[in-house]
Amino acid sequence: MTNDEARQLIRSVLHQVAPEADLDEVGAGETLQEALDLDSMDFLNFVVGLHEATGLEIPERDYPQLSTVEGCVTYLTSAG
Amino acid sequence: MVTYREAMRQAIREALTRDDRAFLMGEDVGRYGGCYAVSLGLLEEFGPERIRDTPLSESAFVGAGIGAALNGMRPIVEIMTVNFSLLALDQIVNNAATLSYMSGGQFNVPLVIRMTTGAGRQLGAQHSHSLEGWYAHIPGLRALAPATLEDARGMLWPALQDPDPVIIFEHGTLYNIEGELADDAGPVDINTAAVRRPGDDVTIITYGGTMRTGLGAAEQLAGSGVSAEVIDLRCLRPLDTATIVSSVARTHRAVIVDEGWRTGSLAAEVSARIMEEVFYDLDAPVARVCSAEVPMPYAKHLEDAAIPQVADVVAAVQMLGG
Amino acid sequence: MGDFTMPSLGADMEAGTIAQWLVKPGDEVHRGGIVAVVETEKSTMEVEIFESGVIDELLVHEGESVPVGTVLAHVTTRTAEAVTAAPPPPPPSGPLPPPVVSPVVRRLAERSGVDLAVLSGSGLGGTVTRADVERAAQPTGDEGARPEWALGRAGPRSSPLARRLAAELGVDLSALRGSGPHGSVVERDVRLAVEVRPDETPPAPVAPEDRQAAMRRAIGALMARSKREIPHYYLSTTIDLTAPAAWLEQTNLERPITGRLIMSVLLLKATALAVKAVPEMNGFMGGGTFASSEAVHVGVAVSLRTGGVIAPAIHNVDQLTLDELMTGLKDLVGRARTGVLRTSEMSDPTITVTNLGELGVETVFGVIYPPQVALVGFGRVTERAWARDGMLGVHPCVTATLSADHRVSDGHRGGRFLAEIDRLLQEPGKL
Amino acid sequence: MTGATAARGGGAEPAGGPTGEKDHGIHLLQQMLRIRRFEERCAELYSHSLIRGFLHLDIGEEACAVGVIDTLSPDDAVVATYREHGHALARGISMRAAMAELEGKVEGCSRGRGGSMHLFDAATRFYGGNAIVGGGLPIAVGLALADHLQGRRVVTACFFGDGAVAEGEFHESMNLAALWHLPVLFCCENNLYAMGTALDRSESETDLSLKAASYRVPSWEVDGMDVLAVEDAARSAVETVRAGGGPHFLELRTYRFRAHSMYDPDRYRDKAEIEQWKQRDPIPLLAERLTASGVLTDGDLERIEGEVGAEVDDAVAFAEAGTYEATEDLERFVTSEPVRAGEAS
Repeated sequence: MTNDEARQLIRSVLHQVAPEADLDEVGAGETLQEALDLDSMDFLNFVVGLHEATGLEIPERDYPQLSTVEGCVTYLTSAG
Repeated sequence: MVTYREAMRQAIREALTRDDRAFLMGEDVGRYGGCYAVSLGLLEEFGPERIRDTPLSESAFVGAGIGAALNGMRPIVEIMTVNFSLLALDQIVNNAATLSYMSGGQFNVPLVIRMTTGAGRQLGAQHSHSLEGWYAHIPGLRALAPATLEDARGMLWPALQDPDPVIIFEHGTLYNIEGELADDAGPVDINTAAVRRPGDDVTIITYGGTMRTGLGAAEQLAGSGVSAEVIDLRCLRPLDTATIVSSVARTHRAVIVDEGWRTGSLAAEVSARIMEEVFYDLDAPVARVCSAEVPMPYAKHLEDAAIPQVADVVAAVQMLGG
Repeated sequence: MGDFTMPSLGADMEAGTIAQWLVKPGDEVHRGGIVAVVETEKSTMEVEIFESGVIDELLVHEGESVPVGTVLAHVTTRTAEAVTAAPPPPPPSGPLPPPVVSPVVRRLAERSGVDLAVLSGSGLGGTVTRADVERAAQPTGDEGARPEWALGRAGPRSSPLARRLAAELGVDLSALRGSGPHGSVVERDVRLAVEVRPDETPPAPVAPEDRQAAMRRAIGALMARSKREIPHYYLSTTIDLTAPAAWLEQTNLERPITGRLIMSVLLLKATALAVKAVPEMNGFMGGGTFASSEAVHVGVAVSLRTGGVIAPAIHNVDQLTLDELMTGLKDLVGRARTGVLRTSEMSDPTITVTNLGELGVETVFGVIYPPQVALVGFGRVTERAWARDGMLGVHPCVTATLSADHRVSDGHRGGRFLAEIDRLLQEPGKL
Repeated sequence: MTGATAARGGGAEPAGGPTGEKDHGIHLLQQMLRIRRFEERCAELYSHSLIRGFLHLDIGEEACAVGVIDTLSPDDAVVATYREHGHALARGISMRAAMAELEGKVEGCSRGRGGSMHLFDAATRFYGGNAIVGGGLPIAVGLALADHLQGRRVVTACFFGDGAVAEGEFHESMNLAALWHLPVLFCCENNLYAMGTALDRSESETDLSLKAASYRVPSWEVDGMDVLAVEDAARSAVETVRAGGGPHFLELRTYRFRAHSMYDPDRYRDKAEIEQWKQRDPIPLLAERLTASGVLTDGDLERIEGEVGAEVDDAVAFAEAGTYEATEDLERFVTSEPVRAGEAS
């Protein structure tokens, strides 16, 4: 998966979880939870969305790696 | 098939057969067979001591009924119409209703008074009024309004068992209604109101002569998708408030159909109780369909206009829908 | 010695005037004899005496009016010996003696324009107190003195049921257009305001800004009512989440992503079970009395990204497994955010849990949703230095708060409730 | 002795049999004195506000109640009016129960629900205490109808005043009782005034016995101030009624010495008229007659006064020591209680 594909996937999953959220507003290094008002349920839904799109089993201990956009991109591209 | 009149006659026959203390008295109940032919044939069956023709002395023979009840008998006193009962009002209100209380519970008056009530037969202003509400106002009395064959057949016996005075109001238009009555039809409960037709959107509260009006309205309303519940009060005093308010709490709307005049009516009492008990469940003001505030006119079209009709009830329900 | 008093000749007679004395001192009188003529408002009556003896003294003059029971004459009965001195006459009914007032109170009265002579003192020995003067100084009849319910309140015409529902559901009636008789707001109008069904077009489409404004108004009205009517008290405790966090981690490890649980589920379940021990947290206040609820329907505060918060209920939380609860929560939050809620979810939570901590705060002091009587808040789960069994360690902790209605419970019971939540969380496997 | 009695209608002349036996004469005197002293005390208690409502005193008319009721048997029934203290006491209601009732106490014969105008007692078949003028007559007819239907040889004595004769219920009841031949003894205490309206100002025909006779009810005019005359007439009438002779009517000509009720200035009567009637006070009338015939001594009279005075004192003390019905029980007896001691019979 390329960086762009990863970014596109994140954007699309986030849109399902929080339609009002705008990925462009998230600054570099800012956590998704804080920037987009995601609670744990939203975050779980986000992880589920990534899983459904990629088939990746994302263990809980990896959640911290998904807290920023950059982290997500890295996680997705390196995983597959 | 039996008529309301025959059901009532069966009830009197049962009472006189089962209880030696019971007897019927009133104007023309014997040789004439009853003004409305309710007691036709009973004189021959039970003899003049137990089917007693009285002079036109409402006060005396109602009072005599009270005295006889005080002294071990179970009198059934018939008064031709509720209008004539006003000649006996002193005895009913000042004596029958008060003796138990005034005597500190030493005496009781197990008396049943039957009377015809209501309009619809072009009998004019002195034979057609619905004064049940007046009697329902009086502590110490029980007031019943049989609207069905079962109640005509079944209310008399428990009324006679009541240790205190009971008045049974028979609506004049009901005597000829006809229907099936089970062979084993017998005593019915005389404490509660009955749901005659279940429904969800509005409660139509009726009694006596207006019960069939309420059912007719419910039938029409069903055609336009409104599900109306019809309650028959049956017992006008004491009122079965629980049945009324539990229905209104569910339907959130109430229309009371009362052939009495609106001002100071039984309908007013029912309405007030609904406000008192389930105000916060009401989604619309309580509506009343009552008789026009006129002495009952003779001409058919005027009489029809004066008393609650199916169309009036339907219109009242539709008003509540907004 | 006997007294002849102004007789009561009927319940409606309060006073009588002696029109004429038919006897004079020294006259012999007999029981049943007529001794005076008394005039009342109704008539003039001859009155009899119930004593026999000699008239000693007439105490009331002809033409004088006195209340029933007043002694009119003394009678010396035949068996009586010496005439004893007549008792002193009753004090004349003139102006009352001046009230006892301290200088401080007198100044206060002058400043507030209160006439001390007309005050009756409530203090010791009839002393006029500061409170008496303040009470007298308080303007009567103006709106400030009237109870709130007696003040006219403008608003749309609405049925009693509509008003009750609106209050329960947090709907502002003034934002609604009535479809009932005479244009009144009726039940269906209120329900439509909170329930937007996806398969139904609402009768009057409302612009999003209007909806947001309406919701803000509704929340405002409900919360204002809550703060006005409910005497809140607040408690807070910190709960060590080591055990539930470890259990959650272990459990989720064995599960596919779609089957995983979140901490909120444990917190909700623990709260629902804790009310079994302290039932006065769960139920409704109505008509001045509290009715505790058998069922536990936990309202979950869900913040909407467009602004506002709603707290729909998950039903019978105490009876759901954690998985069922997770499914329910997921479903409910999703629907809350898209505006598709069932009316029952809106109308019948028996207690509410708010989880604001998810968004970063440590402690939540919530406002109770009327007619409920308690709200539990959970803050952010943070790692804190925590001493246990004499050992200091770093533990995940959460601050749990309780806002509760003082009309129903007090702090002691509230504390018990929070402790019960804590206890339940320490055994997550049993939740 | 009963020369003041005149018969009218179809009934037999009442027998003027001897009634002056020593004990019986004294018994009648004592009964009248009990009523007199009781009511004098009532007036006093009323002026002290211990008795309220309307208080109608029987003073002067005692011979009517005592003379008639003395001839009744325990199975017979009595229906009276709002001026019924005398009838209640003569019938056997205790002075204690009557006084307690007047003071509104639960120990009263109507549990404080009746008051002066509504004394009731099932044990002595005393059916009130009816305060609607004429209202008791139909009830008496009904009581008699029940006795007739059940084959009991029982008499119902119904008291009412001259005012009731103007009411429709008098005429309806007279007619019905005669029509059905019922065992009622109608006792009209004609004291000449319906409250403040003199008889000749309210009746076109002032001969009241004539009205009863017009319904074919045998009727007598009796001197209501002469207890022996009343008793003789009543005994004869009661015997005939009990034997199946149908209703009878006694017009007892009497006079009340006091006003209609306590708050009545008595403007409508001539003082001289009252004084004239007081000369015929039934109590001295009997006492003098008993003294003249050697039946009564001064010592006897003193003893009787003492006993009666003590009984009145005891009744007042009992009433004042009495208790009030709990207001929670306000609604008791509006209707019968589920478990009753038994039906009135």
